[in-house]
Amino acid sequence: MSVKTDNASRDVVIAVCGAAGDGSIAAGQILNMAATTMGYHVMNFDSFPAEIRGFGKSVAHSRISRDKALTPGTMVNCLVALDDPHSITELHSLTQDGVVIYDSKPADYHEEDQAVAGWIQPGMIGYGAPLRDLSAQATKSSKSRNIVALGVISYVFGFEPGAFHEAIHRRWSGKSESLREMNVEAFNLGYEYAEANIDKVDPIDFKNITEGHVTDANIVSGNEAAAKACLDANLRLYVGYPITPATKIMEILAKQLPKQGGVVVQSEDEISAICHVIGGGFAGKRSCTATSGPGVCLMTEALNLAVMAEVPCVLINAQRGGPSTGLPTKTEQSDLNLAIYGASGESPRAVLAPANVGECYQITRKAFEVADGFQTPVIVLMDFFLSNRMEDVRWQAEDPGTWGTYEDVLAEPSEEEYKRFAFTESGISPRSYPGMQDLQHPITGLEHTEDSLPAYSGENHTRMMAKRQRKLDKLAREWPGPEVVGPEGDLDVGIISWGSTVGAGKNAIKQLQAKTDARIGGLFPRLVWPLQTDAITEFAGRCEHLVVAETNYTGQFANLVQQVTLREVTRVAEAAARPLPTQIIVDRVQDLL
Amino acid sequence: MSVKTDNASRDVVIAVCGAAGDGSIAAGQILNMAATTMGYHVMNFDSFPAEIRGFGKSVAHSRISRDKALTPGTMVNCLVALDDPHSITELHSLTQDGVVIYDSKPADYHEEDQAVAGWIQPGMIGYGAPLRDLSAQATKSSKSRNIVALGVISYVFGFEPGAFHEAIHRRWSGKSESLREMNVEAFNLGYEYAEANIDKVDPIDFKNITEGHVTDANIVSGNEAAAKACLDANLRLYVGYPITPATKIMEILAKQLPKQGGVVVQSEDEISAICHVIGGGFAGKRSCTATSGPGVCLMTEALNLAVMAEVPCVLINAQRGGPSTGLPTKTEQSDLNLAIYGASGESPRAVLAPANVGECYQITRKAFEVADGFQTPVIVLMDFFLSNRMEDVRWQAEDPGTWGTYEDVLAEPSEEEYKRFAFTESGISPRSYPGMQDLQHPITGLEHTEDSLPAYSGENHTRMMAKRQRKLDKLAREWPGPEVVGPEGDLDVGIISWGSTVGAGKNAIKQLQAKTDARIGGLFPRLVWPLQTDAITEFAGRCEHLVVAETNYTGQFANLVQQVTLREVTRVAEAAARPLPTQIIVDRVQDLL
Amino acid sequence: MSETSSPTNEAPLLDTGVERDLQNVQESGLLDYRSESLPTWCPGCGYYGITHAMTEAINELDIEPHNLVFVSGIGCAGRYPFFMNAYGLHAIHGRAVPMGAGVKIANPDLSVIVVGGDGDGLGIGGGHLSHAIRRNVDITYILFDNGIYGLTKGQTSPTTPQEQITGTHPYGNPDMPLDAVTLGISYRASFVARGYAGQQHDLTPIMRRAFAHKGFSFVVVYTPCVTFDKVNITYENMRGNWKPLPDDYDDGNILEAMKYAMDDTLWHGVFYEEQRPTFHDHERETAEKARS
Amino acid sequence: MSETSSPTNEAPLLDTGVERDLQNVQESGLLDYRSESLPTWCPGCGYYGITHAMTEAINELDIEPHNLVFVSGIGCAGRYPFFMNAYGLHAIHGRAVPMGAGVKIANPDLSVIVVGGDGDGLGIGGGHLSHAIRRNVDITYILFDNGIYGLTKGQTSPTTPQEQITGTHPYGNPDMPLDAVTLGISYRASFVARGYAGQQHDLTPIMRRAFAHKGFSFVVVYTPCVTFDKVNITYENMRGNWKPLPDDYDDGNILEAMKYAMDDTLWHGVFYEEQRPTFHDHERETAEKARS
Ligand SMILES: Cc1ncc(C[n+]2csc(CCOP(=O)(O)OP(=O)(O)O)c2C)c(N)n1
Ligand SMILES: Cc1ncc(C[n+]2csc(CCOP(=O)(O)OP(=O)(O)O)c2C)c(N)n1
Ligand code: SF4
Ligand code: SF4
Ligand SMILES: [Mg+2]
Ligand SMILES: [Mg+2]
Repeated sequence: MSVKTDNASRDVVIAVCGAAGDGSIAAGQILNMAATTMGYHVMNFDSFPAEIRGFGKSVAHSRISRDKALTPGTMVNCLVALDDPHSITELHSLTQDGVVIYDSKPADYHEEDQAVAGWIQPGMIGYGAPLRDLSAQATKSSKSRNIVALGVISYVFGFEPGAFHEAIHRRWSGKSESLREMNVEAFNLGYEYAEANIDKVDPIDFKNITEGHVTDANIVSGNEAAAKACLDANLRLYVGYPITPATKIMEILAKQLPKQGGVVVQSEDEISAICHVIGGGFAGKRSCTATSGPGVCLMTEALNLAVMAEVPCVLINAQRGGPSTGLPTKTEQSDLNLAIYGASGESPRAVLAPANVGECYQITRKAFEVADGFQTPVIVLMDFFLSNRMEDVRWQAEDPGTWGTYEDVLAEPSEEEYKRFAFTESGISPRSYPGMQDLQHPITGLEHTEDSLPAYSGENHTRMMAKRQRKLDKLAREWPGPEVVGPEGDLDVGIISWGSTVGAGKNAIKQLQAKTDARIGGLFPRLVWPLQTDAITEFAGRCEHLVVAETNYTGQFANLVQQVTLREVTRVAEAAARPLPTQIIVDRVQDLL
Repeated sequence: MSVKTDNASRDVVIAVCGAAGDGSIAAGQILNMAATTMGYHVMNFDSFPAEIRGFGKSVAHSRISRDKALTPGTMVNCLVALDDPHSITELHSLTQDGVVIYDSKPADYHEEDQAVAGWIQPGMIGYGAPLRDLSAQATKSSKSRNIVALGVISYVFGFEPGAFHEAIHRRWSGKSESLREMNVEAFNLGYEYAEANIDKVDPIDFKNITEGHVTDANIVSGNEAAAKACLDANLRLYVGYPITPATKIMEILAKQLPKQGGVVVQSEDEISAICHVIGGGFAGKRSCTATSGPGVCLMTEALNLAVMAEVPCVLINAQRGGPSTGLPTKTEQSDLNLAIYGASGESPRAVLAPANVGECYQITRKAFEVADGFQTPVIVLMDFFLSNRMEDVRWQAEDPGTWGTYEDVLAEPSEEEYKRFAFTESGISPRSYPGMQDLQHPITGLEHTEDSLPAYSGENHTRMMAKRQRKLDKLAREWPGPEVVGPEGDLDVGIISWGSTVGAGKNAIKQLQAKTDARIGGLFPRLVWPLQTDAITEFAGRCEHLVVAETNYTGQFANLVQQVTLREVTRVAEAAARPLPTQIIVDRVQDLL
Repeated sequence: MSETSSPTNEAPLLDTGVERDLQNVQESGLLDYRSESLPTWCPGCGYYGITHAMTEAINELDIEPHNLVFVSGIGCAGRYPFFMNAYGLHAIHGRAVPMGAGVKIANPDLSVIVVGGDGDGLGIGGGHLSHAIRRNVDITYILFDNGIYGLTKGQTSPTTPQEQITGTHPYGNPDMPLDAVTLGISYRASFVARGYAGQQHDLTPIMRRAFAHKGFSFVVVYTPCVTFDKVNITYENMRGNWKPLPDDYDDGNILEAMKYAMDDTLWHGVFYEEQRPTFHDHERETAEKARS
Repeated sequence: MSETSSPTNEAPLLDTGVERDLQNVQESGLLDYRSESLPTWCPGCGYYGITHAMTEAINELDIEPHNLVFVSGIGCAGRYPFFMNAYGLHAIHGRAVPMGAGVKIANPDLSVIVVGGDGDGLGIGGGHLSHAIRRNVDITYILFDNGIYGLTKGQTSPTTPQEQITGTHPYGNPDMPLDAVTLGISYRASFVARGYAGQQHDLTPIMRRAFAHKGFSFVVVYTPCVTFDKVNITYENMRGNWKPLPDDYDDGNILEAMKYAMDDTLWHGVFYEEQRPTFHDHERETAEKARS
């Protein structure tokens, strides 16, 4: 049963499509769990309607692969149709010889041309099963036809049924035993029907690829990973205000943080949230908030105080489509400018951008260290795509040590006059906070002297500006250089991308390397501010063409690259309410070659 | 008395220095008025202590010139010492052969080495007069010694006493006749003393340079000019919250706007202010607010709504030193990034920067037209230096037509379906507002369709982003190109500056042209966003070296120039709590030559 | 209606009745103030009831749609302007009141009705209310109080009772709730009322008085969020603790108003009404002084 | 003390007495809580009196300077932390209360005193007060109510009386003022008091009780701004209309509290005190539930 097998499928995308309420998301979750148990990696990005009440389309989209996938993929190898009309509109994304699993006895109310079976064309493979009937047989309702469909999948694609049984039990672990059993029954009926009736003609074949069940994998979203990072970083104070797509982070922490002595406060607005967090940071406790664009706007004034008064704190921005209220349920990487420049006056802060779910954990954890070590606010730029997509994450492998280590410089109680903002070479002055004896001082958003009294002289201001900047320069030096991939030496094309688009950037390189002889490489920073200028310039120097790919309209990172490299860059920037498809990068690079 | 005379002084800086309460500012005001009456231009920038109670130094600093001055100047031709210890610290700014007017019988409590007379060295010219005594003689108090000093000045520099008498009456027009008379008497005593006792050896000589008194000049600050622009633009609604250095604009409008039917509201905070203003703009009425950096931070979220929902409105940002509460009474041009990029998502808006007090009027007036014409928020970037410096302005010459004219595109009541956000070539869709019949529609900060319903499709989002951007592209095309000065053809050095630093930039060109054979030119935009890229690139193409001068730490405009020209620029950027001195630019350019 | 959906939050597939609803409205001749857009609220949501009552009350006024402006915040309640045939400003979260005040002050000829949720109005927007009230800007503000954050899927709001379990308070809400009516009175609003979405025959007349009032009128409407609140403002619970103000109640006595507002019983009706100069009246005076 | 100065606003050259003041403090042995920085307030400013009363009251508590945190907003009042020997957070305008709450929640062992002006606390910061109060975070908030914006040189504040002429209302303030005590009660603060800077023998004991109170204690102190208010809260005017709450006053009756707060007479003393679980108490409960 648990033999490592070499001819198992390497990379398959299965989409479960239904109307809201059809259970496509739940089916996807169970599928993901089962696949992980068998040793596969999964990456999952669902799309669902924006309205609660919505009759909209819900699609669970799981990529199941032997090597960790870089993107959820845009093409689908197998479409499971729980709702026929909606599924018809998904057929266009089927690969050549893609499989459609459909209800061979759909509900009577379907018009003739609304049955997906009628739309299956040459180049597609259709497997029908009476999903509704079997569901009714198992649970007396049509509601479990999603689980029946999983049974069909399990048989046809060679998934181990035991892994599904387990997953069904896990998925409804909070519910009654009889509910779980009924669902197992629905699954089995699907499996058995398929075994008896379906002639397999597709090549998809899953086999256990590890010995024994995998138990160290968790399928988590970026939001869940970030929340866990907060927990593991020993967060003391989380204060937040609900906003899509960041709310989940708060909801998880509300459950978990009190268990380890931390506190979660729901504040009256984002201004109050960041102010509480700054209060907590000043008090010497790790403090954090998470929000999205509109909330960040409201936080800019207070964040500026944290820069000026050198208070450590962490702000997670789960970006969404903008401007203004924008597209709350769509992904976009358009708050980079705001993160860097959203301040009156000049206000150096650190901006980190994780590239996948695992890094949502690693980088968020690291953010707390950077905040402490450099006495500065740190912004973590996630986005809807990262917040909500799910990946299998093996925590023990997620070593945040990868991103350097940073020292928290505290003052020693001393007889001498303590200067909270003493000028130092690194720009970092030993910090003290309430509770530390004999080191009392005020902090302020006014420009101030070394011993933190308001001061308006040009000379002092210039020195303090330089001091604050030096801290960030140090971070740029100490943070590991940006990830660079591809051959050494000269490159025909260099691809730069950041945050949630790193996956597409790397994917494009892979595909291009497979397709062409061209020398293609890439540079992928996680520290997006301050810029690691030397590394970027050096890389640019090796490239004939420089491509910057990101999910926004104006090419915000491209602008920065252009500014420091003094080179025209090719922008692959779109704000099209979706993750940037690899293909768009590939096409653009091929135009350049 | 009013003969036009050709050998009168061309350009003289007079500084009146005292402790707070010594009346140096009042003396400066009277001096300015008198000089204007005689036909001169004045530019005045006072420095005074930051604390009300302050014992600090107050310096009135007046540049009096035949041609309009570009900067207040950093060197002083004549220092009037109302307080000896403070004045000693000002002597360093005296020009060669500069004049010091001092109290020949200073208060007894002065230590020997605290008398300014003791510090007058070769290369300085000292004129003493018993200011205190004469003051006591005229007004029974030492308080009018500032006016006595003006009498001395008047005689020594050949100012027409009548112009001073008039100015004294104007200055205290609200006070009693006897107070005015006592001051005239103080003035006369000073004049007569000087006539009888002082041997003039300096070359400064003022004569009337126009026939008859000048009556069309007003000596106004940038704040006053901006407020007048609002009045002349027929502002309907001003909503503001006090903040240095913008408060004055509100205080003036509170007095004047109700006279012409407009309304001023003091809101509870800046968020409320901008929201009222957006409400007013949506209602089809000209609406405006003014604030400074911290207030702008608070306005970013709502401003973003105005961009998304295409609501006209005007925001004046009187910048001050930052970040955070920063240096409230010091000048800095450090909110450019915030003005352009201070938004979640991508949020094209117009940013205008006047270069002098006259332009605070012209550009602010124009801002309302641009807001209406492009259905967008417009930010006017002033700063402490512009807000508080005073210049003589002749309103009839201040024709805002210089900056183009823009059409307000309104919808016609019609039977057809009205689409508020119809896609058009220019990006501008005919607007309607409450009160216009049959054109009802909702507006929203959500991404929306042409007929303003929420929409989250990538295609619609992309088209709307493009539409909003097109409006700004059109503005960049239609706004007059940036001012370009200097010889045609290739240049050794091109100097770019913006806002309140334009004066220093132009001044540097003048001085360099006088000093060297090098070909020096300059480019001075007033529209700082969107960038007029073609003009900048064209200019850069002519320059061997490109220098960007501005009053901030990181070189914010320099970054933009570098980004679009792909050229290394030389930054002359300082955040030193003062206007950028011309000399710093000149020195830097000379290094390059 | 939801700003987001998470995989674990699946909505039931139910008949919402909105089409029927719109048809009823059309037949009733109230369409002047209802746009062709169908409300996207959950079936059973109290907001349908409020919409009915408001439409009825507006219909009796003599306002042309182009002189009527609805201004809203963000939240399920915030969608209101899309469903009405009038000018509409769907603003940002918490700022409906100052935006609406701006509309009215800029053009006093318009009728301005502001709507928004409890989170919008008392949470993020809570700082604006007292000030619009003390300026007595002549607008009507209808607070849709469902004791929950609806659009973001069920977090604690400033009016959620203590101990209630929500998304952000899985162990129970520790914070004492605010009562909007008490606040309205302590800010000295010139008109303060409380109504209930489930009781239209009471709500419509309250709306009517609110619209007619010169000055800031503040109407707090209790309304069930059937999707995210199963324990507090449910149709069921509201049957018990909900009483009209006594017949001899004096709505001109502010201390009386405060007493009833703070009472454990949920009284409804008009708590307080007072005629005092509006912002616009003051403005006229200021203009006169300025001109003389 | 001023954020700006304009050429037309010249300050008189007066003896401010601060050096003497600091000397007195030093001699009195109160220096533990006074830093070496001299206050920069105008001579005669009520803030000196408040500082005395607070220093006296703090001295009686057994708090070490390094466990004491002053948090302030922006305004003349906001400078307070610079003059004290303790940790200090001179925050941004209007945000002292949430910053102070953050300090306390993060480290409940600290004693946190928040100070700020009327503009800071009821204008720009007005949205935070009700929420800190309903969470009953165990901090003391001293509102320096001078009825004016001092630092920005004399504009209308939310407590400026109607008709008063100020920089932003040259024809008289049209807006009805707020009363901070009424707000504190309507938000149900567990401790609400009103004191006067000119009357230290009353103020010190109020401060003492406020500091001792477990939960959010809210103290509103009337204080003359001698530079920008010549007509309202002047030492002169305060002599008349200022009365201690009656001897038989019951500070546990919230409706009574409201009545006295809303009265035309300016009553002073502790209006309301109630012992109820603090935020921290709730937090402990939450943690227990979470762990079990
Ligand atoms: C600045 C900002 N913060 C947060 C949000 C997310 N958000 C949208 S609606 C809402 C709360 C809705 O609750 P309520 O105001 O009670 O309205 P309801 O949905 O219950 O009608 C929140 C937190 C936002 N849109 N903008
Ligand atoms: C966001 C922001 N807006 C405005 C200001 C300017 N400002 C500083 S203090 C102040 C008001 C001060 O009044 P108050 O709070 O009553 O304190 P007081 O000076 O009277 O003690 C204002 C408007 C600021 N610093 N920040
Ligand atoms: S308030 Fe509740 S019931 Fe009403 S639409 Fe929103 S989520 Fe649905
Ligand atoms: S509150 Fe008034 S009196 Fe006190 S320091 Fe400020 S301006 Fe001076
Ligand atoms: Mg609600
Ligand atoms: Mg005040």
